[in-house]
Amino acid sequence: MAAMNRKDLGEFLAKQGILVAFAVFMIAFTMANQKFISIDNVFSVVRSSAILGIMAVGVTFVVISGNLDLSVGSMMSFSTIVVLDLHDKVGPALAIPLMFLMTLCLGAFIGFLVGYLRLNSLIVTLGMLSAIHGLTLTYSGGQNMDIADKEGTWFSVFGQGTALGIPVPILMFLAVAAFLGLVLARTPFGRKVYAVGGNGTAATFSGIRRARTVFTCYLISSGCVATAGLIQASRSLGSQNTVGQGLELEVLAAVILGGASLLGGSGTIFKTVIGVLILGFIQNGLLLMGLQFYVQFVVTWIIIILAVWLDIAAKRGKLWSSIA
Amino acid sequence: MQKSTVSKALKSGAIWGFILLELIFFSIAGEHLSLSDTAFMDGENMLLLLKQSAPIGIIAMGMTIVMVNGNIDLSVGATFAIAAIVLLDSMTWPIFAGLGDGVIPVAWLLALTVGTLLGALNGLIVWKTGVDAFIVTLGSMLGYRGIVFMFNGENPTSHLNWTLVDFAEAEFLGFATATWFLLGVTLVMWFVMARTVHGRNAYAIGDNREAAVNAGIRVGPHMMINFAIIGFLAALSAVVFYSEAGSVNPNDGQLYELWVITAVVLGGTKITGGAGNVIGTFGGVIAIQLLRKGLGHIGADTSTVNLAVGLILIAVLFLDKQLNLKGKEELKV
Amino acid sequence: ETMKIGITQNNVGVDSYQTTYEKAFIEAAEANENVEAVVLDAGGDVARQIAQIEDLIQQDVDAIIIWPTNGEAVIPAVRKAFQADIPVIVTNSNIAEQGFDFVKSFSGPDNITQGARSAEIMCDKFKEMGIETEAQVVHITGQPGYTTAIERAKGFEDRLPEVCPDVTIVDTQPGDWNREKSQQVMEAFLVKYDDIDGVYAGDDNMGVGALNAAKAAGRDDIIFVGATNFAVGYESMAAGDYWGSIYQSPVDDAKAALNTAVDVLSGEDVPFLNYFDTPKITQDNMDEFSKPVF
Amino acid sequence: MTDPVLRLENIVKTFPGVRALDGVSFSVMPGEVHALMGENGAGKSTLMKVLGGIHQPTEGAIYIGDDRVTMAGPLEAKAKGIVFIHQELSLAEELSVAENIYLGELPRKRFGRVDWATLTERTNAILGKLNVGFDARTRVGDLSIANQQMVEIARALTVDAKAVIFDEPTASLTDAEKVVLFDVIADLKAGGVGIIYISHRMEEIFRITDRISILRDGQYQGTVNTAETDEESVTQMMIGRQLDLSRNASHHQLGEVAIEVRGLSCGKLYTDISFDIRRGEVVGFYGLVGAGRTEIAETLFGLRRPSAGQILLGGVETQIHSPDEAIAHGISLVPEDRKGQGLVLGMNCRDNMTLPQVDRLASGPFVAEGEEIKIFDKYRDQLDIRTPGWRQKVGNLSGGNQQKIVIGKWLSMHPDVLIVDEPTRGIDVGSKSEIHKLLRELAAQGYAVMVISSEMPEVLHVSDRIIAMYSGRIIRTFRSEDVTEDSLIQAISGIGPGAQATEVA
Ligand SMILES: Nc1ncnc2c1ncn2[C@@H]1O[C@H](COP(=O)(O)OP(=O)(O)OP(=O)(O)O)[C@@H](O)[C@H]1O
Ligand SMILES: Nc1ncnc2c1ncn2[C@@H]1O[C@H](COP(=O)(O)OP(=O)(O)OP(=O)(O)O)[C@@H](O)[C@H]1O
Ligand SMILES: [Mg+2]
Ligand SMILES: [Mg+2]
Repeated sequence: MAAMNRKDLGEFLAKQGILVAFAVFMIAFTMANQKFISIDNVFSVVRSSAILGIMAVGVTFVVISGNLDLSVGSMMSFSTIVVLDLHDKVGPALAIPLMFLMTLCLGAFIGFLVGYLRLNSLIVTLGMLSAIHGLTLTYSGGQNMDIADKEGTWFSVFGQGTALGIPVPILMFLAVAAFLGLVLARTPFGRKVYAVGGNGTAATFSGIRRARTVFTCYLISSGCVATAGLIQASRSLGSQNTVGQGLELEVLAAVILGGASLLGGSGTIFKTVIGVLILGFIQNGLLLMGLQFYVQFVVTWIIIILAVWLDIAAKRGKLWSSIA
Repeated sequence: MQKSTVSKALKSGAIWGFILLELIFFSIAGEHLSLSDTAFMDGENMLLLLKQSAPIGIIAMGMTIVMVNGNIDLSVGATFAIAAIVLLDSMTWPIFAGLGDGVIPVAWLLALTVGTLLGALNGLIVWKTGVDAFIVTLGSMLGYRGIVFMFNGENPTSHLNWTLVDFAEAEFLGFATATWFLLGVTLVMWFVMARTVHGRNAYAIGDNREAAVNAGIRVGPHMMINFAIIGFLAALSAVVFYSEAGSVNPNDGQLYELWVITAVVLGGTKITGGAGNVIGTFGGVIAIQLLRKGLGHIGADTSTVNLAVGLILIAVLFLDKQLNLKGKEELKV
Repeated sequence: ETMKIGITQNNVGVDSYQTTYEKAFIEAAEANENVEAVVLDAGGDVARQIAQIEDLIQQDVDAIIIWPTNGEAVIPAVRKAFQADIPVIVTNSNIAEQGFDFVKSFSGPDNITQGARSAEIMCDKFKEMGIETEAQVVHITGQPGYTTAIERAKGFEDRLPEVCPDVTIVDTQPGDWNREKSQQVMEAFLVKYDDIDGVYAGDDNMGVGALNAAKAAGRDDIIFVGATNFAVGYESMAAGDYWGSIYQSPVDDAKAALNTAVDVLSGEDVPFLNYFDTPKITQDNMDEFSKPVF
Repeated sequence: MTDPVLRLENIVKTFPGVRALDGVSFSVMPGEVHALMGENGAGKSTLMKVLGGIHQPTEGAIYIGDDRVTMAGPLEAKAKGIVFIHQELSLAEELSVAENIYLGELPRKRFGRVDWATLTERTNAILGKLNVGFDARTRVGDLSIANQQMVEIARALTVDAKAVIFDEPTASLTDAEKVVLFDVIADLKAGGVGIIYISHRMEEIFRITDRISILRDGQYQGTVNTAETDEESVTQMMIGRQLDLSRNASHHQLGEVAIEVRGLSCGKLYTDISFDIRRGEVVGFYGLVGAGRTEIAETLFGLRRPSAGQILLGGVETQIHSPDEAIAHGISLVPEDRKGQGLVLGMNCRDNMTLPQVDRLASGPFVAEGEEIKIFDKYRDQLDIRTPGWRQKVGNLSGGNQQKIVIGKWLSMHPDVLIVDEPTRGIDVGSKSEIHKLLRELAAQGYAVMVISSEMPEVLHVSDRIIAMYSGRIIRTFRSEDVTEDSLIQAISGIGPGAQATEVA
């Protein structure tokens, strides 16, 4: 009997290791500071995680398809700067679609290079990280971009508004995650993404257009980046050129924390969302504890490794790896 | 296979052609755009180039073996900073006060030891937990950086020892100290990877880990050694550089991992492991340094530099792809 | 005869102060027909900056201007320039004393004084409000490790107890010169502390980020004081949301650096420490200043 | 009586949800070739992995000589004189042949240097014995699959082995290399080495083995002397029924030409290929390694661009640029490399099987999962695929069952033209005959079937016509009534129909 129970628990942990880890952190932080779990704080964490989260959802597609996207941070800066600039020039109603168009073009360019030309995605997106930053600086002349009339624009609704008492960024995050989660889990396209990432050659031999699939993943990723940029811009109605700098690694950390393999072929949107929330709540929890930022660095390190370790240890049913 | 390694390395990859293109471009463009009276290809300038390639280059040699091994190390920048702090700080420790300049080798040794241990720690975690190296080192990139800040808060750690500076600035046969270290490390790593059993096993593990396990290679300790090597080299790079600079900011070394990886991949090392060599990496390092130097030489502004560096990276990759096309007969997968 | 002046800057593109500085420097150099400028950017990397100094020495420029990424690490490179008889001018943030022998002059703002002045602005406001005996302040610093961030923080934290001994600084976290990061930090502060009377941010970008967080949380009784008055800060001040800052013009900064170099090359006597003034700016006196261009 | 070199007692091995081995015992004598037989998934490879130190047994004991041993790892197994030639290629493609053969035990000089001279010398000596056309320095990735298999086999000769395990060594070898392999085995045997030989090919078993042990569903069925038994009774022990192993005699009614190829060439890979396949017809392609058959199939499937010639489908010239176009034109290809080209190993069985048709299986915007499960169930039953359920990852299936998933995947597409490249590689006799029967049935239903195989019995068994290829060219086409084994062998060795073959019955 006992053995049976342990086996069931083992199987549960194997499937939900990351959720368990999440629950453990939440309880630990709540015990350290009651305010941690207050509705205000939860809203504020999820709201600021929304930007990272939406990007992570997009990057999940790219990672499952067997590629990387390190350009999302500087691409987000680009979207933010562009939409803020266009806001005053052509009005928000036109600025938003124009910004999406421009960001999608960048995504399409990367998708073309990685999907159709089959260039290595790490280097391509590393290159684009730098190139898009240059583009943003050229576009803005290196200046901060600010909306002139901050009080009178409806543009602020995406970042600052609420609907049904819930902040709009959270709603957008949920909507994007739910929609793309369904796309990935249930549609033929989603299936192809897994196949291409799992074994691109076999996918090709099965009649899947690998290049197109990868291309579409980058389009999705850049679409998510544009959405994140929109929220970012709307949240502060002004921005620096470096607003997204360094986010690419945080995004990647969230995706991996969620259990997606860098080799491609595995991962889910739901788990990525959990990964995002873990990162968001760790950061917030440590801040509330008043730890020095560098102690936060160290603790984050330990938590990331513990969480991933727990996850894979549960999957293999053994704590230590079997590497000889 | 051993005799042809060098020539094969030279032939493989577009990197050497690209370096040539860079040299030609910057020489010609420099004539028109640069304010400098000396030519870009000036001998002195090329010697400087080698010296300036050292900080990234020394680490890149370690990254080559780690990546060939099928892993990656994102924490090298932070290890670099920690080693620098140990180097500079330990010279001021009271227990070494009696040593005079004799403290220098002690400080070097301490820094190198710490670097090696930090690398080995990464390796140990990868080995024992089975967590992917990317994640382990992404974590320690953060964690080690946290340790850097713990040393001295946000303040730089400094100790200018002019004896050390003079040593670091010395030149021997025209090459600066840093250049000698870069060349030495390249040679040693070439030897390790091309000639030793450990090096060949690194290829085997990166190429087909299961086959290596089946063949009885002890993959865990092997990978740990390679992480220790890159930790050592990150520390060596710091030791060489900060012997001259004498002060380290807690932010130093940030983004080094990206530059190092870029150099290694440009040099033809496969990201998935199993293929690559230090001679290609050397080319990659030189190519990047040339690019930085050249863009400065022709007076490109920051946004242009960013744009150019990014697009050129992609262009090299594209070029490499075209050169390696097997022709129309190739299977379209 | 033309003067060939090389400059290696800290990290252009990180914020609009540095970008505006670069532009102003280039404009000023172009305006002066006797000057040819080689403009380089170290991208925040000390190794690259040292390489650039070596390159400039190798190119045999007439003078080198350095915006140090690290005030000590560049000293040996500066010594090389000194040994090659190339005068070195330090701009914006100074190098360490050991290097003073090798440089001709420093031109830039006094960041410690700036921090101190911010403390005075805040203290005066508290006194005006009558809360100087119990006020609680949170402090958002710039990117860890940056000289400017360190000096401003030091100036502020040393000066505040002198002028307002009963005001407490309850928490300090970095905002990385980043508006969004600072907004997140402030959000957490607002959850953690029910009573915050003042926020000091290492620059106005971060100050405005914190202000956004406070506004969103409906806490509008907080006094915000920053440094380096950016256009956003100025606007928020005009709107009555943001109390004060330090007026510092990158254009002045750049021009001062170039002029110092030109003066040195023309053989004129220049003072070794060439601080340009960075006055206090608050809602009360902001009409005296034009809106910053960056 | 001599003592066995190696003895296994009551070995049990369980995986989550699977009892792969259930109390297996048998022993190997010195100088004996001991066959291990059983259906796909019977547990043969697992048993050998236990012996080779790759898996630890859940229960049971291993004896070498009289000593009870535990094999903590592959190196230890090797140190104890047990060499394991894997079923799935276990090679590092970027390394040279020599480095692969001595993987894990490269000869050393001082300072940990590789002793290249010794390495090359020893390797070349081994390669000489194997009579292969490449040398120690060749990069393994540049070799054909068959030659890669020879590299694996070469590993058996590197040490003084007490026992050598060959797990389906001939699965990707053609007849020429098999001969070499059998010589190697004979040599080892003469040297007193005990050999465990796993294969699904009856003719090999009866040609080279001394005793046969049989597994069924992880359980030991018994051991028989090869000389005292026959195919039928072995098959009976393996699967519990009898099989029809005759050559193809029946012909179906042929319909119109489904696919025709005229003067097709692709660079140096193959030249001037012309043939047609009618509905209801099975055409076998037989040839040596590198004859270019696979490349023709890949061209028809849109994976290669022909440099000359035409492809006509139903009489209409058609350009096929990609596999999805090929599929749309009713062509299916069961590729030869199941791990690399056939399957996404990390995906479950069902998803692998329905992969080419996910777009068609949509209900609304989503994949119709119920529909998929139906398809999976149908082919699992039809092909007798052993798996705990559709959720199982394909990577955890036995080699033969993996192959069946690939076949099921393409059968479920109901193609007009079905191309199968080495369809029964690694498949047990029972399923093999099922697949052969299936291919015949498909033809009867009006499919045009192209079978590429390196196994002569297979070609003879299923084909209505046989096309013999040599070095990228079609040498001769036989009708199944006319073909003799000799004329076929001559044709694939490049000897045309003009030369007179000596008839030996
Ligand atoms: N790592 C594993 N995890 C789960 N199940 C496994 C694993 N390895 C093998 N099995 C299962 O064990 C059983 C025996 O597999 P094995 O590979 O030994 O068969 P086999 O006799 O070699 O078959 P074949 O002739 O097809 O190669 C199969 O049902 C297989 O699915
Ligand atoms: N002797 C050889 N040495 C090395 N590589 C070879 C040799 N012969 C062929 N190849 C390579 O192998 C490929 C063709 O081999 P392959 O064995 O797949 O052809 P095939 O006619 O389909 O034979 P089979 O189906 O029996 O494997 C070609 O791409 C060629 O590069
Ligand atoms: Mg098997
Ligand atoms: Mg073939």
